[in-house]
Amino acid sequence: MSKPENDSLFEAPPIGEQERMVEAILFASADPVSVQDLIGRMPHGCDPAEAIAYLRKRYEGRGVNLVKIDNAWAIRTAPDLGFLMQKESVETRKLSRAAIETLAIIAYHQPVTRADIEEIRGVSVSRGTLDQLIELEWIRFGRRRMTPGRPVTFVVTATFLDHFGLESARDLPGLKDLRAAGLLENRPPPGVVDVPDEEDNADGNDDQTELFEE
Amino acid sequence: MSKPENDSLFEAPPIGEQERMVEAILFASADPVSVQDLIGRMPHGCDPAEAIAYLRKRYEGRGVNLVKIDNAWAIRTAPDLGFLMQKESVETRKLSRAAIETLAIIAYHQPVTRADIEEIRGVSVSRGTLDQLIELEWIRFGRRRMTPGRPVTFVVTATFLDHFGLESARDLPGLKDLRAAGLLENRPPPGVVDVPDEEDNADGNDDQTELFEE
Amino acid sequence: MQENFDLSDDKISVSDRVAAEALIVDVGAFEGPLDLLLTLSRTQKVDLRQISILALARQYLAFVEKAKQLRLELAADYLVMAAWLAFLKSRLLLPPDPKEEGPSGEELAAHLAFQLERLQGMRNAAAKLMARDQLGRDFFARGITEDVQRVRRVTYTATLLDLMQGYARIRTRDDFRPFVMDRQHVMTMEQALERMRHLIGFAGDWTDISSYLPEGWDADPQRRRSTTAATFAASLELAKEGKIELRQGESFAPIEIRKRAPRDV
Repeated sequence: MSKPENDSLFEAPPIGEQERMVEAILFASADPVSVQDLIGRMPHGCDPAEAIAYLRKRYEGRGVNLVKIDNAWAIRTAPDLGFLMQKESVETRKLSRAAIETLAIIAYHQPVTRADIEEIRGVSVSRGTLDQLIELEWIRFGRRRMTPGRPVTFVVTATFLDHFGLESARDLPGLKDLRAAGLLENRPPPGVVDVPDEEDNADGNDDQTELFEE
Repeated sequence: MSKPENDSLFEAPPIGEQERMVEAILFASADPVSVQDLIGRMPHGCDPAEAIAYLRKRYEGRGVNLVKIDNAWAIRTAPDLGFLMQKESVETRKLSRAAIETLAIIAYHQPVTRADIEEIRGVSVSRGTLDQLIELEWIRFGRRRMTPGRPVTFVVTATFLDHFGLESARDLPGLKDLRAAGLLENRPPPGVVDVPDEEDNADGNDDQTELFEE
Repeated sequence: MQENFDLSDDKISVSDRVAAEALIVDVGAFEGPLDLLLTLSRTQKVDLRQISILALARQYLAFVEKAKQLRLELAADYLVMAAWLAFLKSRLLLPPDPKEEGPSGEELAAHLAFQLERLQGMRNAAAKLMARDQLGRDFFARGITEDVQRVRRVTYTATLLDLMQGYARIRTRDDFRPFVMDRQHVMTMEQALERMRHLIGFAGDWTDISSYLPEGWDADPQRRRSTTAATFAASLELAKEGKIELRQGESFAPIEIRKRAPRDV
């Protein structure tokens, strides 16, 4: 059996060793690390996903836990021990009621346009509100909606998920109930013709025309 | 039986629980923590020294270890895994203003020639700026423009879209969006048409042709 | 909703009226008419899905009426909502006119009920969200992030915000871009000066300044004017430096220059 010259000259390290590596990398970083990043940093042939599964089990019930955020992993202290951490906690800027509601609307209805937010809250969105949420890196611009005017949309970020300990936007509290109650539907006022989002129908040519008309 | 007012009303938590507490505190602290500090932060009656002994044993041979520094304790990467930490030390610097503006012009106007960029920015574009953006893999050469001299054009890459969390260059917000989000202070003088939201269509067609030729 | 249609104004209890009036003091605290309607709806003490929109419309109209009596300035959107609710009220009370176009009173009322329920739903969701354990408050990230090895690979980064602001900067600068002259048809004094410094060395005697004008610049009037002015200004500059002398026989006579002997300097 001939051995190639590159990394694969060496076998991937045993899974136990891979687990140690993932452990070291996740401990060293304050931000979530994606599986892709792990693959890039670990020796050739490693399977971080499997190592993560073991490691997650190992930290179950411990003082720190492995948590998943989007497609990335991080180690976070167990929430029940927060009372020990006053020393570590950073005073976060108090968000206004408008900002909190706007954030919730974006999270539960995303992607949403500014007009959607105003329709739901019944008031206009003040300049500073979106600005503040963008600055916190909790929301970002999503793709434009394919309706007249091509309005930009807003979506929540991985930083938002990390902050609220959510694995994905699907895990938002009460999401199912809201959906079941039909409260997340885009229901136009009676007598107004709903303009459907043509997103899926738009073919490549249209997209490009739109791109350059901007 | 009279109840004392302080914590000693409660028994000290079981040692396993104390171990969790020490683990969480050492994990979250920015500096090594002394036993004295631990006693101060944990519930009355705890014996952090004992918990540390257990915890240290638990981390033996793991990817991170409990280490004593002076008289204090910290969790540190196992010495043999230091090689995994290279990525942590990559230094990121903000892109220069010239580079950001150049990149923005390419993103909003692609495909553009160097002369186009200079025309829009009003100053010459240094070779280094374009080289830097190419090296970052944020821009690449597009096809040559069918004008005298057949100048080479620049376009943004998939890496660029990925970095900025965009699905397509069309998702770049326009000036109106920026202003609406409060991200843009200066307003154009009255009577001046808001610029990039609806760029003239004639240009759009030209650009589009070139895009399709790629 | 049918059972509510026979409610007349006096069926709203006194306590509800008092409650509604108390709201007026706080009018500034509401985030618009929808917020106020939601607050008013609480006095009905029912599930939002069973709410009587007719009763709610009356409560709101009573609120606006009271505000008027107290001479409170209500923002325009409150008055728009009042007008709309008055219209809705009439639609709900009158039997439907089959000839009438547009959505029925029930449809409009149902939509308003939906809006209220949705706003309440989002408020509940917001409260649940904020009640969650939060990073940096209830659970924590690593305190010591390690960067043991100093591999100084420099990479550059920028945010979307940087990019957009950079672009906005350029585009808004366009709006204010100062008048830029067409360089092709303009000779600057510096250019003329440069040219004359070379030529003056060969000029021993008085020479008409116009002979210093560069070739090819005299055909186009715009270029001729520019180069004449530049050459004249450059001559003055050279005279000031003591390099040349200037003379003019009379008004509108040719201006002549000659090199000044070095010993005179």
